[in-house]
Amino acid sequence: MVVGDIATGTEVLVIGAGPGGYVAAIRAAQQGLDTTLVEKDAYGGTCLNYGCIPSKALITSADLAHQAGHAEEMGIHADPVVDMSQLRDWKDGIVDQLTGGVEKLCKANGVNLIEGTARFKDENAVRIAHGGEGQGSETIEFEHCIIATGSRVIQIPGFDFANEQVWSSRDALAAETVPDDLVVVGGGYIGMELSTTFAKLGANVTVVEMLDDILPTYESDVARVVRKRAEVLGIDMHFGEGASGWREEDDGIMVTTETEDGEENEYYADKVLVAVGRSPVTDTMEIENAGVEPDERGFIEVDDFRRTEVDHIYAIGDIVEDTPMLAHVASQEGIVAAEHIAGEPVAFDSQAVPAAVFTDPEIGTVGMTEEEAEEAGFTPAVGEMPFQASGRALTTGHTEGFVRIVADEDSGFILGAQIVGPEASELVAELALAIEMGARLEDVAATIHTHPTLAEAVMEAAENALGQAIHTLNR
Amino acid sequence: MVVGDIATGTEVLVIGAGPGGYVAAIRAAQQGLDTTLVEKDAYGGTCLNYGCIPSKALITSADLAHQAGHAEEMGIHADPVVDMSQLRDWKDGIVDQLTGGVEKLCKANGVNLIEGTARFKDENAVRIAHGGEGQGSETIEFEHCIIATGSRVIQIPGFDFANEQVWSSRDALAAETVPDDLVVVGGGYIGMELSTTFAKLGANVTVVEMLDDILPTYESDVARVVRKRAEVLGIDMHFGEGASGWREEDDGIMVTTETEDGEENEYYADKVLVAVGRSPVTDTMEIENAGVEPDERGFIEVDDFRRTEVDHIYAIGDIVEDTPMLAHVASQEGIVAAEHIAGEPVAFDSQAVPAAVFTDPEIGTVGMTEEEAEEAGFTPAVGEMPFQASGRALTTGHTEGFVRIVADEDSGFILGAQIVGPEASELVAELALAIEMGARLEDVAATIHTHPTLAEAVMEAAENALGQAIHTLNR
Amino acid sequence: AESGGRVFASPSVRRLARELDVDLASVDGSGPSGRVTEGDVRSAAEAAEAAEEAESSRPRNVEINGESATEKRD
Ligand SMILES: Cc1cc2nc3c(=O)[nH]c(=O)nc-3n(C[C@H](O)[C@H](O)[C@H](O)COP(=O)(O)OP(=O)(O)OC[C@H]3O[C@@H](n4cnc5c(N)ncnc54)[C@H](O)[C@@H]3O)c2cc1C
Ligand SMILES: Cc1cc2nc3c(=O)[nH]c(=O)nc-3n(C[C@H](O)[C@H](O)[C@H](O)COP(=O)(O)OP(=O)(O)OC[C@H]3O[C@@H](n4cnc5c(N)ncnc54)[C@H](O)[C@@H]3O)c2cc1C
Repeated sequence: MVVGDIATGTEVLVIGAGPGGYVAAIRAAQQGLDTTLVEKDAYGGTCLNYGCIPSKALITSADLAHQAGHAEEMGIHADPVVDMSQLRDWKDGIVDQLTGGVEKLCKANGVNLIEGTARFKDENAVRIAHGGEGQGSETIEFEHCIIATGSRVIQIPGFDFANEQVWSSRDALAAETVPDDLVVVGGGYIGMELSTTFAKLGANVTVVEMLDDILPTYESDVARVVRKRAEVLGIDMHFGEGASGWREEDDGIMVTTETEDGEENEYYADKVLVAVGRSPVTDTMEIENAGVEPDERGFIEVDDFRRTEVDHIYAIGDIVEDTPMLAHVASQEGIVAAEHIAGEPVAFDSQAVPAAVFTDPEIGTVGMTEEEAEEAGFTPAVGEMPFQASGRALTTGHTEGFVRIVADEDSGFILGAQIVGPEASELVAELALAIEMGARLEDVAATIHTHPTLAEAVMEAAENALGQAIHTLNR
Repeated sequence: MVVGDIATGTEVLVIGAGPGGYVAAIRAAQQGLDTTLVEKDAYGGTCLNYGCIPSKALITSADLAHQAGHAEEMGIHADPVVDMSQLRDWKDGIVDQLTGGVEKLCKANGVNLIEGTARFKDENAVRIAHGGEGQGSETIEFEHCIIATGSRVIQIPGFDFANEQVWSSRDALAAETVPDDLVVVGGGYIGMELSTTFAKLGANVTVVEMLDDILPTYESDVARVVRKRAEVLGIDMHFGEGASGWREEDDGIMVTTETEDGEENEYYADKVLVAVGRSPVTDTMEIENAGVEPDERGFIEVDDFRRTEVDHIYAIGDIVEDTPMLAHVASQEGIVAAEHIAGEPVAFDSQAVPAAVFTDPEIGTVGMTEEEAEEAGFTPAVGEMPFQASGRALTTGHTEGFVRIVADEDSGFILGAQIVGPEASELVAELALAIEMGARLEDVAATIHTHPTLAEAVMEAAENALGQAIHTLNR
Repeated sequence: AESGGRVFASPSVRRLARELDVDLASVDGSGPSGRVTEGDVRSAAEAAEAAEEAESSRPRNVEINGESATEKRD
């Protein structure tokens, strides 16, 4: 045993302080369990430091400046200039405030905090290597462990993030200046959020996507609304092309792509952002010593209580097989794991996992699409309300998109919703609750919705599905 | 009988095409009833033409320009100028689109439209006087009538709206220029929405309110958030003063006020906006001929189905006693009346009537306050989440305010919510559904809310009431 | 209580079912369209408990004086 390696014990050890881990730790402590949280980098994990939060801060500023500069129609004349260093300070200040808050909340709830990298010794102990050289390590013995080590960005051959011209999403969020020309590899949600942001900040953005549309996990009429708007924003999108490499040019770089048929294309840029996905971090903590075996892609299989094959070891968040890699899923899984350890009658049984994309306009979805409902054996009743017919949408100047609700024809139970349009990320909350509660179309239609709001469109979509909409023609 | 006065019959006659009347007419027609809608002025009533819609259009533009001009913190440098005539065109275009839409929707659903002023002949017929001189009139006999004649602005002694210096809300919304100095009489929601708008458009705004706070129908800590922000916007508020008169000055006008103790004050202005409330329009249609008698203030008493004392005559919207004068209440009452006539098992039994104020920040409330819950015999469990602790709020730059949820301690049933802060008008929708569904704190807390959204604050407030919030310290 | 292979019940009712060890899928929902309510879960739990009690208090099928004793039923 090296100097400083004293074994201490804890009822619950949580590894990783992202939105999965810190929430799990706080809830475990709230349940009266002696809880220790170990983090090697920064409280709040990917989400608060390099993901959700900094991206949304940049999106807000870019969007406000862009909107104000393009609102002649509503009488506004302005030529906004964005000072990137001020914007970065603002964004960093928010991150600091939130990560500081996480630390405080952990302490206030009685969570023991340890900085360092955890590696399993066996199925009841980890060794934690502290930060820098010679800072030693310690052993923690645990009764229960919750692994919440999150994910890392996927690197593709030929695009090494070590090069300053090659950006990961994290690099993009820390950008000191706006590149004149930016190539974005990958038209998924992170790629599209950042493309939109940099386009609004003034970059010429080219998106290269292997599949035949952006946002391939969404229905094509949903993705279409975002694609059309991206075109208006001047984003140049190329489908069916994979990035094959890049080389330095006089003044910048040339990114090369290849189609399936071997046709090559070249795009000039200052930076290339590679956003093709994320993979779970399960290969750096000697997890095999604990007897837990990730699948070939690195994900960990869990049961309804987020237990791994080793009963007292739980896994949550981005490392979990089958649930989407989203912060709020990580947090919910953290709550389930913590409460299950405490003996509460809990399970991860959410009927409705909402997801949002903060593009322009936003996307918010929850539950089943029409197709999924059919596959599950329902006869779907579908209702829509275009924002074009919403008084509130008109008065905000944002009228693209629609609310769609999918329900079961026979029972009326709401099964899912797809929203693309202004505040879609917020509007989806009501429908998530509706699904969890077992609400029927009638319930949403009979609930008074404030006028004039975008949320009225949710009510209208429900009425449309019932064939009794007031503000749209019924199908 | 004058020329052109031919009596026709209809199953349902609806008087007034505001959000009460047009919705009632469309729903009645959807139920297969032969329906006639008569309107003397403009489709959409006060709401679409002189109320909700034009006010929200002005608010959006004023807010966007103001925000962009005050966002140095997030790196935005801009000096937006608002061209009022362009803004008016935009606003008028929206109104035209929506009122045109109402007309089209009525026709598409088979509603007969008549332009003219209805007066009761007896309890089964109205005479309708058509528009201009010599356009004649006609008599309509009805089996059922739904009165939806709405409200008009209240005029106070000494302030005649015929003077161009004295503005009603309608005049303010049609303003051709922004006055340098504006006195607003009345700190209710219409007064405060317009004060905020004109302050953001560059006017020096003084609010004079008889009571001791703005927004007196809201809890003081809710109103306080708006008042503090109004102060930052430079709005000068004076409480305990009633407007007593005004006189012309060299270049403008001088508005005089009086306190209860008889102390006088004077405020210089270009215009004075009087926004002290609205009163029902029930005195111009010879309603007594139908046997319906309004109360001394002009409101009409109705039952659960919105029937007046005369069984086949219904009243809905702003003219109804006891329900708030709001567009969405008018619409819901219209639906209830129409379906009741059609024999549907309907009633106005909403547990939760949401209301919003589009100030900066917004207010959204629904159901009971803590005090009301106590008065109703519940033991309230109350939870709060300040937006200051919301990651999404931080990234939007709007962190004032909070979400408060009031529930019944024993059962956990949610009884009400008060939200003041960004998008409060939208966020309240989830809680209205929660109340209507009989959801418990636990249900809202267990529903996954997308990260990062403002709606997470709703979930956090529910968790806070349960003593298990993650992002706030629990009481 | 199932529609398309899914039980409709609120999160608090689902939690209660776990707490009382009730299999939601086997409960007949009395709510709208068969939604399972708190009351349904409690009744199911009571019924299960009663059945269990009956099971444990049921007299064995013993021979008394050469005659087979009848089952006790409520
Ligand atoms: C640009 C971008 C934008 C995004 N936007 C959104 C969004 O808007 N909404 C959304 O829901 N999701 C978003 N995400 C995804 C979201 O960030 C993740 O789903 C979420 O962070 C997963 O949480 P987690 O707790 O599982 O892991 P993480 O947040 O990745 O946290 C894991 C933590 O574990 C630590 N760790 C790892 N190994 C060890 C070890 N051995 N010892 C000690 N500590 C260790 C890491 O340092 C890290 O802090 C975004 C992601 C990116 C990259
Ligand atoms: C500035 C302002 C802002 C507002 N903002 C909001 C808001 O944000 N949200 C909200 O919910 N509410 C708001 N309101 C209130 C809202 O406008 C009213 O509650 C709503 O319009 C009431 O609807 P109604 O159908 O009862 O009456 P109205 O909309 O007033 O419609 C009545 C109609 O009847 C017609 N009529 C009257 N008498 C006759 C007759 N004898 N014959 C034929 N036609 C007749 C009138 O011409 C009118 O068109 C606002 C009001 C104002 C003034």
